[in-house]
Parts: sequence; structure tokens; C-alpha cells
Amino acid sequence: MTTAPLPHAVIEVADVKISFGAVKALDGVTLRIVPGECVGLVGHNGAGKSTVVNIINGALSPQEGTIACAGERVPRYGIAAARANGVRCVFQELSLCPNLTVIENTRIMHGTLKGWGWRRRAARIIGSKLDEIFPGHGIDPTDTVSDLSIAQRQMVEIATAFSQVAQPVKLVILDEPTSSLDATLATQLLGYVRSFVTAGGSVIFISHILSEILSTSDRIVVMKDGKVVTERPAVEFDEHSLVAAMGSVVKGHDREKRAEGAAGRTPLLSRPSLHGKGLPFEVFPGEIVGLAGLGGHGQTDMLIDLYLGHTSNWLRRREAEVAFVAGDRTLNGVFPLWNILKNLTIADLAGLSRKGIVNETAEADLGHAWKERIDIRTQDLDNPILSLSGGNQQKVLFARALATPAPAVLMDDPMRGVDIGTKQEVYAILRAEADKGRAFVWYSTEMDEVCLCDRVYVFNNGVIVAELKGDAVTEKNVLAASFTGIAA
Amino acid sequence: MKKILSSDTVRLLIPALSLTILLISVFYLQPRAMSYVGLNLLFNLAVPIALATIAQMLIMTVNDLDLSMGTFVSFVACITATFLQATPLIGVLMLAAAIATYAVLGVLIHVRNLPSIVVTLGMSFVWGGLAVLILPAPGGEAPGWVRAVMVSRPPFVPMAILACAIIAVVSHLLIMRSSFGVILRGVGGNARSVERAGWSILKARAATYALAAFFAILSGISLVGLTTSADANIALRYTLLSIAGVVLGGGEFTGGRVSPIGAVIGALTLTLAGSFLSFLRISPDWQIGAQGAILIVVLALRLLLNRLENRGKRP
Amino acid sequence: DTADKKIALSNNYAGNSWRQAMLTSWEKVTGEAVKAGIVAAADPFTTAENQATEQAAQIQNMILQGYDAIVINAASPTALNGAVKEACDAGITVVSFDGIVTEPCAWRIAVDFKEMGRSQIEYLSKKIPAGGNLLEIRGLAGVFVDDEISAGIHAGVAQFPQFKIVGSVHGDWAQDVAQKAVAGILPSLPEIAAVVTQGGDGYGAAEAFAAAKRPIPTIIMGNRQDELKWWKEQKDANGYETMSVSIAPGVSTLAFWVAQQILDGKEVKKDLVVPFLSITQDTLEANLASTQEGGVANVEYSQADAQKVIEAAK
Amino acid sequence: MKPLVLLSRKPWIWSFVAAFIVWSATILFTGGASTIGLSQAALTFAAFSILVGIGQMFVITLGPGNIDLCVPATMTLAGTIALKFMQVDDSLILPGLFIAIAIGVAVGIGNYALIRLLQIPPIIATLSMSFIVQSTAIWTNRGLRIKPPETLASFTTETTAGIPNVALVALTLSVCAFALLHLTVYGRWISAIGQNIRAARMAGIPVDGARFVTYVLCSVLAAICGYLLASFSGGAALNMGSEYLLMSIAVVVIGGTAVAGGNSNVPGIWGASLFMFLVVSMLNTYGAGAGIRLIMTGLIIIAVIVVAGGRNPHQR
Ligand SMILES: Nc1ncnc2c1ncn2[C@@H]1O[C@H](COP(=O)(O)OP(=O)(O)OP(=O)(O)O)[C@@H](O)[C@H]1O
Ligand SMILES: Nc1ncnc2c1ncn2[C@@H]1O[C@H](COP(=O)(O)OP(=O)(O)OP(=O)(O)O)[C@@H](O)[C@H]1O
Ligand SMILES: [Mg+2]
Ligand SMILES: [Mg+2]
Repeated sequence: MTTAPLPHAVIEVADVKISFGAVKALDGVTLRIVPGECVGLVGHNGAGKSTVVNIINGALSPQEGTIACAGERVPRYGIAAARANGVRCVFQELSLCPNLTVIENTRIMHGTLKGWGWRRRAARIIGSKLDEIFPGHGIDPTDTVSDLSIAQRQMVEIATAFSQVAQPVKLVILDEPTSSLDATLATQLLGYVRSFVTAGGSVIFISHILSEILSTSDRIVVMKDGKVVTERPAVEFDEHSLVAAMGSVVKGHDREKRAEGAAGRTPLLSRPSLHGKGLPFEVFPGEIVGLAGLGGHGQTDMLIDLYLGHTSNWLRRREAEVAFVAGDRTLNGVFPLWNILKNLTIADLAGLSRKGIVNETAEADLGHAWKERIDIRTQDLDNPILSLSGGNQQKVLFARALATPAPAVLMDDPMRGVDIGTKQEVYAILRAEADKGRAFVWYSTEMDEVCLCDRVYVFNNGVIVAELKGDAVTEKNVLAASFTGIAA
Repeated sequence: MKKILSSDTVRLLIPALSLTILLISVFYLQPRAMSYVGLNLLFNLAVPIALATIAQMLIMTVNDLDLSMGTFVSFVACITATFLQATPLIGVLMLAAAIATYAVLGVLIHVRNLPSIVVTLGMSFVWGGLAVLILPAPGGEAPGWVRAVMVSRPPFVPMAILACAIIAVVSHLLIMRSSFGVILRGVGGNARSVERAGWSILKARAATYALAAFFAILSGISLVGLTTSADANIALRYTLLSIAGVVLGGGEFTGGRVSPIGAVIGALTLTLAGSFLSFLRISPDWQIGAQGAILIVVLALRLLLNRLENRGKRP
Repeated sequence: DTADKKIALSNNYAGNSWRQAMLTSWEKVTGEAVKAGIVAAADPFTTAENQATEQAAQIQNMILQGYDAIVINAASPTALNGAVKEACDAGITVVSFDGIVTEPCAWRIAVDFKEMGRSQIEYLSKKIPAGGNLLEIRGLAGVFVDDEISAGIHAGVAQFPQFKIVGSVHGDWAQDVAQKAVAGILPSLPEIAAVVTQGGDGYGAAEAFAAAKRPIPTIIMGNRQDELKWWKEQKDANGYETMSVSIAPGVSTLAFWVAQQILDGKEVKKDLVVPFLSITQDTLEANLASTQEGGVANVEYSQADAQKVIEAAK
Repeated sequence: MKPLVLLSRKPWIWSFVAAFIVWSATILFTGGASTIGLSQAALTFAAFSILVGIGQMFVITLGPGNIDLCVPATMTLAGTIALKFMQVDDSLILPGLFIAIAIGVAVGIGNYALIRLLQIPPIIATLSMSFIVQSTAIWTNRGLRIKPPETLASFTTETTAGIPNVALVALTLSVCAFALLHLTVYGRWISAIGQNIRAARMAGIPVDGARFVTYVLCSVLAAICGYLLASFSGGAALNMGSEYLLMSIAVVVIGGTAVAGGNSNVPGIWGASLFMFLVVSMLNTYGAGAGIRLIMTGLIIIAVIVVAGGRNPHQR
């Protein structure tokens, strides 16, 4: 795009306030985005980032405050006005229609794509944009979305937002776009964002991965409890000062890695190598085992297989052997009609009940203990689970699994959308639990997290291609192993 | 790992195969059915069922369910055999009003966030009552043109087969190929993101309901064309039949996953299953039970084919 | 000679005792006829659901199966006309009974349902000359028989204006539905002199009156064994008087013989009438004794009976 | 918050309001003379809808597509076989009840076996099953009506302290169902399954076990209802359950249970069952013909749901 820089901000929200019941989600936020800049938006879970996004996107109307586009105040700002002004959005939760093909989803996202031959045009537009952002993506536009992996869906969503049909794309909002992407794809995306910005577009970039924010943004806005607390050029921040601005502290990695030999011990969980290919999998008490490799190469499948294999579909054993932390919240995690408390305790009802009757006092106590321990940001555990921000929902799922007495916990990229402060706390909890003898199997798309593990299995094409132990668990080794083929 | 068949094709292939198997067994039991007249006799009552199934499928596309389909078709049949025959203008106006009512129902369900099952359950009483008012006793007469269309004998292909093919193609184009269909299915798949993309879910729902009413009206009219007259209870079983047809055809209750061609095939399968049974000559005590059994067998077949298909897909 | 002819029974409903008795009679009589070599086959078919559309499909299948005659108890007098016409066009003899069809090419063995309704009021006018309030229990709304009997009852009330229908409910010919409907309206009704019914619902009405602790009026019965038995108990206890009227399920066998006669080349008028079966205070015991426990009072027909009926109609 | 406001938030309150209005309108017609009679009749007949409604509610809680269409056939089969077994003998009343329950269990197992083995939507599975069960009922006694044992017949038709015995049975079972739903682990499980079946599985809930128990429970309640109804109306009839197909669904949804699953509601079933009986009585009392009666019933159902629905955005 070669549009000359506009004299005005692409969009400007001034002193916006919105509250949901007693929760002040936004408490006077002012934000100005000019053409050709990438604004990084950071803050703890529930700080109000997604709410700002929804305001700019037109899905929510602020209770107070104004919104202006290209310097002119728009009194009745809504979804249509936002789109007309070139605002596009990639939401935190996946928002494609899973039953439609990629082409049809493009049609839905672009109302102007009509008339004869729209399928062909849509295929061309989305195909070329995917090629442009994610070379070698392997997505056929005629594929049905439900047949795609989560990462591929995220890629489609990003490409749809950036593709231009009739109206020019001026501002793209990316709400945690890299949470389901592995490092390679994330790098491709960030590269594209820079070129888009250089060409005069604007981007609002939300992420909990501070290195991404620091490397990609021109300006960083830090939010806390519904307010903007700091706003400075990105170059003035480093990781520490950014964390400090958000009100958290980064702790050092203080745990000694376990690298005991397997000899003579019985594994808690194990799986033989698949079809005789690759390495077998096993995990011992007290270990944190990481699953690494490029996204969608069989890590989630193995976790689900392990889980389904160790739980019964017909009877509930009193002592659960394994617990599971879902990464795909809406699909595998949340019970949307329930309040937070019930969502938290569902996996541990065996421990909270006698003769099948749930002890509600014990349940409430357990809930409060975990609310404190993992800092779930809500006034009342009686609130509906969907009133929580994405990251806080994820914390509830975490608490759900950790509250059970299960000796092994399977985690399917569980830190998606969890803010850095909480992550640190969760890491500490994991370590403490592991020291008490619990085992964790942890699939993560975050290299930092993989490097926290005692032992790492690297996946490629559905099989385990490498096992790294102790000090061998480094970013370089994991990356190198990810690209090795199956050892014959 | 490149897929050979898309999931849509598979969704279609399975019902088509079960229909074929059933058809072969019917031909085996009753070779007389293998003729122009025979095929027409086997399938002509499937035409209204196919239309009702498409109507139900439309409603299911947006994750709703219409429990009033049977009474509505009966109601339309009553209008067709009376007003549409005697005073066509009034008849057409009444049918238009029925379509408008359906659209209003769609709006009501959306705006008040009501469960469609309850609203249509209520409506089933309303349509039933109206039908009884229009035709307190069975009777009426099919309009001449309707009768003429339904008993016409096109060359080579019997009317029943031709009509089903047309229904399948038209609804496929409408729902699977057109932009309108994409929005409809999108609403079923993820209403929230369709809304965030700037579409009006309200309008989409209203349009779906109106279109469903349109197909249901065609169903009622074609039914009267076959039976020559109507009564207030004539099509009550279409409610369950239409749901069963959609499911047999690979449609699902939620998520906007439907297949119009599959639905038509499902309707044909259900009709054929009934004939298959009468050709088997079962003791009267168990004739009803055998209908259940055949439904189970057809569904088991679906499962089996599904399994084979999946096995083929895995490396 | 009809030894190589095949006859089919198309039945739309099997869910009550009347229909079950009808099917039993059919099987008994036709079974003997087949054994005796009078016809080659007489197969009964029942649809899974009581729907005209399903029965139309059934008839179409019978055409394909090559039956020579189809005997129908129709779900609707008109909605099967399309299928019946196709059968006639294929050279098949169609005989309808009980639930008759209006298609001119078919034969009809009809019961005068109007008269059945009217006769109830006539009986009441003799029993209660002073008249009084009536409660009417109807059948299933929108069905031909319901409309006919009800029309007869209303005609009777016009003829004997000392009677007044003060309440009308639909009992769907099912005893529990009738009981429920009567129980719901009863508290708001004045004193009831008699209950006029369509058959199968008299016992339910009696139960509802008893439950409401109201005096039991004269309830017209419908030939079910439980009704007759209840009547007998009341009669023995307090001289209770009423009448019972319904169509005999064995009429299916008459239809069978008529079809056989037509196939045999006999000239038969298109419209035949059979009398309904009524039971009076005097014939109660005899009928009760001959009725199976839990069944319906019945008359089965022989070939000779059928010939008599055909002759009488000429 | 004021208690009235709180009450109006309860999804079940509206069915009671509707029932009360209809009840009053009927009573008004006779100037109050019919109060006791009408109330007793309403409680009696509502009791049967409540029994099947509770079973259906458990099934509907399991989520979209879960409806048991086999309820009427189960009622018929349980009623016919139990009465046939008891042979008008008072000493066989309890064994007869056990037989009815056993039939319920058997049908429930059959239903779930079909759902699980064929992996078909429950609506279709139970529909197929209902044909088979209905055939079995026809086959066992060919529509003959056998009378219930004397004691059982009088138990079902009589009242205790002015309240019909069947209503007391329904009350007892409702309380049990309420406790099961709200206090037990099983109640949590089925609600979770109804909201998100995959999440339920991944939270360690034995999904198949819980669904299996639910279908058996529904069939057992239908069987008990069939046993009582057959005894109440003086014999089982082959068509005695047919009315309860739509009825069992209607009372559940009018009573405020979420059709999308996961949220159920026992008190509402009472309100809705009373309402469904009273509305027909009212229209009969006012002398409405069949057509008008049906239309009014439908419109009133829609009116109730329009008033009740949409109050609470989280309740769908
Ligand atoms: N629909 C709603 N109802 C009630 N409260 C809500 C609703 N949506 C958001 N909130 C509240 O508003 C606050 C801000 O939420 P928001 O989703 O904007 O957080 P966020 O910064 O995006 O967090 P995360 O990093 O976890 O995604 C949170 O406290 C959340 O609980
Ligand atoms: N929650 C889930 N998330 C992702 N994939 C899943 C999930 N549940 C199941 N799957 C996938 O679907 C497959 C089938 O799962 P399902 O639960 O139907 O197994 P099943 O045949 O019922 O097992 P069993 O009866 O032995 O317990 C699993 O092997 C898994 O790959
Ligand atoms: Mg967020
Ligand atoms: Mg990530």
C-alpha cells in the first residue's frame, strides 16, 4: 500500500468508560493510533485489552467517551462504521465458522465480496495473502476450517484480516495472534506486521510475550485495571522495565533440573513408540516433561490419547490418575452456563463429596483457596465463567486440574493468554508440586516454557524424534531436533 | 497427507450408498418395482417429504429445530385443498401470511433469545387448530394444476425422481453455493463472528425461517397433489420424518453442518425403507417394530460406511 | 373361482382394542379361507403411524406386489383417493370399510355413523323423557368419523330439544384421554343427565364421575368388554340402565368376503351398509359372555352372510 | 434485592403464574364452585405429566439432540405387562411394580445401546426403539384391557388429606429428582455434559456412564408412570402413552429448563404440568371448539415463553 500518510489519527478513542455490572472494565482509556505505527498493548489478564479492542471494532459501545476516525468524531460508532473506516480485527478466541471452507469464511468476513465468481476471487485473495504472510502454509482455500489445525485456523484468520477487498485496510487489531502459533510462524507474522506498518498501515498488537511486543511495536501502551498506566516508545523499554510497568516482577529460574536416569523406576504414564517409529514416551513421578516441536505435530493428540487411556468413559474411579489442562478453552475446557466456582471444582468432585453428595462448604473453601493462590481476578466466584477475561478463564482451568489429587497432570499449551505475572506464579506452583512428587506433561508453543522442563520430547509428523534431558534442554537443541526427520 | 475426498463429499457419499443398497434389496424382493411406473409408485410420496426435509434442514442450519413442521404442512394442505382451489387469490394471500408468520417467529426467537423448540411446539398447536378450523372434516379438492403436475409423466424419468432431483439441485445451489447460503451456515457455525463481521443475524434468521416456510408450503401443495384432498392431521408425522431425513442425510443438530442433497436422499431412504418392509411380509404384530429395526439397520449401515471411510483416510 | 387371487388388508392403526379385534377376526376368517383354498393369500398390513400419507404409500406398495384386491380401513375418506385411483387403474379391486374412501372406483361398506349418533339421543329420549343436560365426548378432531357421529348427535338434539349439550370434550377415542378431559371440565358443569360418546371412552367417563364424587349419569357405552362389565356390575348393584353401540370389528371379514365375491365376478353395488352393533339392557349378559376379557363385542361374517348383504343391497 | 424481584428472575416462576391465571379464569366461570374439584383433578393429571417430564428433563439436560421419544411406548409396555402379570391379584402389586421398573431399565439400556453403538443422535435412536417397544406391547397382549388389582386401583384414584395420592407420589419423586440434580455429583456431571461434552470428558467425567444412567432413569420414570396411569384408568391401553410424547417435552421446556442443555429445573415442571392440564380445562369450560382450543393453547404457550424467556441472558 502506498497511501500517503494521513494528517489525522486512524482512530482515536478518548476517555472511554465501560463497566459490566460492578466490574469497571475500562475506566477512562484514551488511545490514539496514527498511520504507519504498530502499537503494542500489554497488561495483566483482565486489564481491559480485549475490551478496548471490542470498542474499536464497534462490537461494544462505550458508556462514556468518544470515538473519532480520521479526525472526525463518529457519533454512532458500530461494527459497520468500524469496517467502513478500514478497521479489521483478529480476536483472542478463534472466530471462524468451523463448518465453512476457508473461501466461505473469507466471504463472511468481507461483505463486499459479492457477485458472480466470488468463490474464485475469494480463493485468489485469501490464497495470495496466506502465501504472502506465511509462505509454505499448506492450506488449501477449499478446505473446511474444522479440518485445519488450530495454528492453521489462526493463520487463516490473520490472512483474512489483512486481505483487502473493496475498502482499504487501515488498522488491524491483533489480539494475542501468536498464542497458537509456533516460533517459526510467529516470526513470519511479526515480519509481515513490520512490512505492513512500513507501508503505512497501522496495527494494534496485543500479546503476553514481551519479546514480541518489544521487537515489533513502535510504541507500547501498558494497561492496568482498566486504565492506561504508561505509554512510551518501544525503544525506551526493556523486558524488565516493561514488566515493572505492568506491576509484576520477573523471577529467575531457580530450579535445578532433574536428570536422574530412568533405570529401575516405574513410569507413571508411558506409551510405546507409534507404529514402531520414533521413540517411546514415559514420565516418572516428580518430573516436568515437555513436549516440543512445531505446532500440530501430534503433541495434543498424544496428550488426549494418554488422558482418554487413563480415564474411563463409564465409571469414575475415586482417585483420578491424570488431570488435564485444556489449551482450547471453548472446545475442551469451559462450561459456559456455570459460575466460576463450579467450573473450578468439577474435576475434583470425588474429593469434595461423600456418598455422592457434594459438600458445598468444602467446595467453596477449595474455590477460595485457589482464587487466592492463582489470583483469579473476580469479585465473586459466583460470577459466570464467561465474565472472566480469557487469561483468567485459563487460570480457572489450571486450578481445576491442580486441585485434583491426580499424580500426573497433562497440559495442552496451558499458558495461552496468561499474563507474565501469573505465568511466573504458575511456574512456581508447578515446581512446588513437582517437588512433592507430581508429574507434569507439558506441551507448549513457547520456547521459554519448554526450557523450564526437566526432560523434553520433540515431535515431528506425529512421532517423537528426539529426547533431550537436563542441561541439553536448550532453545537451540529443541529447534534443531524439530526439523530432524524420523530416525529410521 | 492429502485428502482425496472432502468432508462434504463424504457426508453425501454415505447416505447415497445406503440408499443404493436399500434400492437393490427392494428390486430383489420385488422386481416389478424396476420400471417407470414402479419407481414412480415407490417414490412419489417422497416428494413432499423431501421438501419438508429441506425446510427442516434450513431451520437446523441455524441451530434451531422446528417441531411444528408436520402440523404446518397439514395446515398448508388444508389451505391448498380449499382456498387455493376455490379462490386462488385468497389462498395465495393466506400462504404469504404463513411465510410472514414464520419470518416473525424467526425474529421473535432471535430477539427474545427463545428456544426454538418451545416456540415451534406452541406453533404446532396453532397450525393444528387453524387446520381444524379450515377443514373440520377431511375433504377439499386439489387444484387442477397441482394434480396435473404431480401425476404428469415426463419422458424417461418418472415425475417423482425428476422432482427429487430438482429439489436437491435447487436447494444445493441455494444453501451450499450461494452467498446467502454461506451466511446461513455461518450463523449456524459461529453466529458471533458472523455478527462481528457486520451481518445482521436477525435478518438471516428471519430469511431462513421464511425460506423454510416456503419449502414447507411446497411440501403441503405437492402432498395434496398426490392425495387429491386434505385433512387436518394429514402430515403430522412429517415433523419426525423430516428430522430423521436430515440426520440420515448427514446433517447435524448444531454447528450448521447440513447437506441438502443428503437430506433429499435421506427422505428417499425413509420412504423406501417403508416399502422394503411391506415387501418382506412380517407378522402384523411386528410390522411397527420392523420399521424401527429398519431405521436402525440403515443407521448402522451409515456407521459402517463411515468407519470404512475413516479407515481409508488414516495412513 | 378365486383360488389364485391374492387379497391384502391395508390397516392404518393397531393401537386400540377395537383394531386388535378387527385384525384378529381378519386373521381367523381369512386363515380358514386360505386353508380351504378359496383365495391364495390374505395378508394384513398395518402402518407404523396412523397417517394417510403412510397408508397411501402402503397401498402403492400393494399395487407393486400384485394383489388382486385391497381391503382398506382408511385413515382418511379422501386423502387416499390418489392412491386408490392408481390401484383401480392397475385393475385392482378396492373395498373400503369402517374408514371408507370416497373415490368412486372403490366399494364402500359403510356404517351409518350419523345414525349411530342420533340413535343415542333417541334412546335417551325414551329413557329420560324429561330431558336434561348432556356431556358429549368426541373423538379425534379433524377425523371423519368424529365429525359424522357428532353431527348425528347434534341432529338428535335438534330432534329432541329437551336435551341440551352443556359440555363437549375431545377424548381421542382413548380412555385415559377421555378421563382426563372429563375430569377437567366436570367441576364446572351443572348436573349431567347423560353422557353421549363415540365408543371406547365410556368407562373413562364413569371413572371421572366417580373420582369427582358426582352421581353417575346415563353413559352410552361403546361395546368394550370393560364397559360392559362395569355396566353389568352397576346393573346388578342398582339397576343401572343404558345402551351400548359401536361398529363390530368383525366387519373386516365382511369386507374380505365382499372383495372375494367381486373377484369371483359377482355384481356388487358400490355402496353397502352394515348395521352397527348395539347392546341393550336385555342383551347385555349374552354379549358380555361372548366377549373376550379386555376385548370388544364382536360379530364375524361368513361367505353366506356376505352374499346376503350383497343381495339385500340390490 | 426485593424478594419479588428475585422471584421474577427464577425461570420456573412463569409457568406457575400462567397456571394460576388459567386456574382462576376457570374457577371464575363457575363462581368459585369448582375450586376443590378442579384443583384435585389438576393435581391428579398433572402428576402423570410430572413423572414423565422429570425423566425427559434429565435427558434434555444432556444437551442438544437429547430427547427420549420412547417415553410413550415405554409407558404402554410397562402398563400392559405389569397389569397382565398382576392378574387383578392384590398380593402381586409390588412385584408388578418391580416388573414395570425392570421394563424401564431394559428399555433404557436398549436406548443407550443404540445411541452408543450406532453413534446416532438420541432423537432418532429412541424413535427407532419406540417402534420396537410398541410392537412388543402389541405382541404381548394384543390390546386386551386387563383391570388393575383393586387396592392399587383405589390407591391411585383416592386422595390423602385432600391431595390425590398420585400427586404425592409425584411430589416424592420430584424431591428426589431435585436433590439428585442439585446436591449430587451425578447432577453436576449431567449438567456439565449438557454444556460441553468434550470438556466434560476432559474433566474426568465418565460421560458414557452418566448418559447411560440418565437414559435408564428416564425410561424407569416413564415405566412407573405407565404403571400408575394404567392402574388409575382401569387398565392399560395400547395408545395410552401417545399423549405424553409432546407433553413430556412441553412441560420441561415451558418449565424453564434450557433446551440447549446443562440447566434444568424441577419446580417448573410442576407449574407447566398444572398449566397444560388447566389450559385445556379452561378452554373446554368456556366451550371453545377443538380448533380454537388448539390455537389458544399454542398462543398461551408462546406467550408464557416470551414473558419468561429473555429475562436472563445467560439462560437460554
Ligand atoms: N461480558 C462481560 N461481562 C462481565 N464482565 C466482563 C465481560 N467482558 C469482560 N469483562 C470483564 O472486564 C475486564 C476486562 O476484560 P478483558 O477481556 O478486556 O481483559 P484482557 O485485558 O483482554 O485480559 P486477557 O489478557 O486475559 O485476555 C475483566 O475483569 C473481565 O472480567
Ligand atoms: N476432547 C477432545 N479433544 C480433542 N480430540 C478429542 C477429544 N475427545 C476425543 N478426541 C479424539 O477423538 C477420538 C475418539 O474419542 P472418543 O471419546 O469418541 O473415543 P471412544 O471411542 O468413545 O473411546 P472409549 O469408548 O474407548 O472411551 C480420540 O481418539 C481423540 O483423538
Ligand atoms: Mg483478552
Ligand atoms: Mg504461543
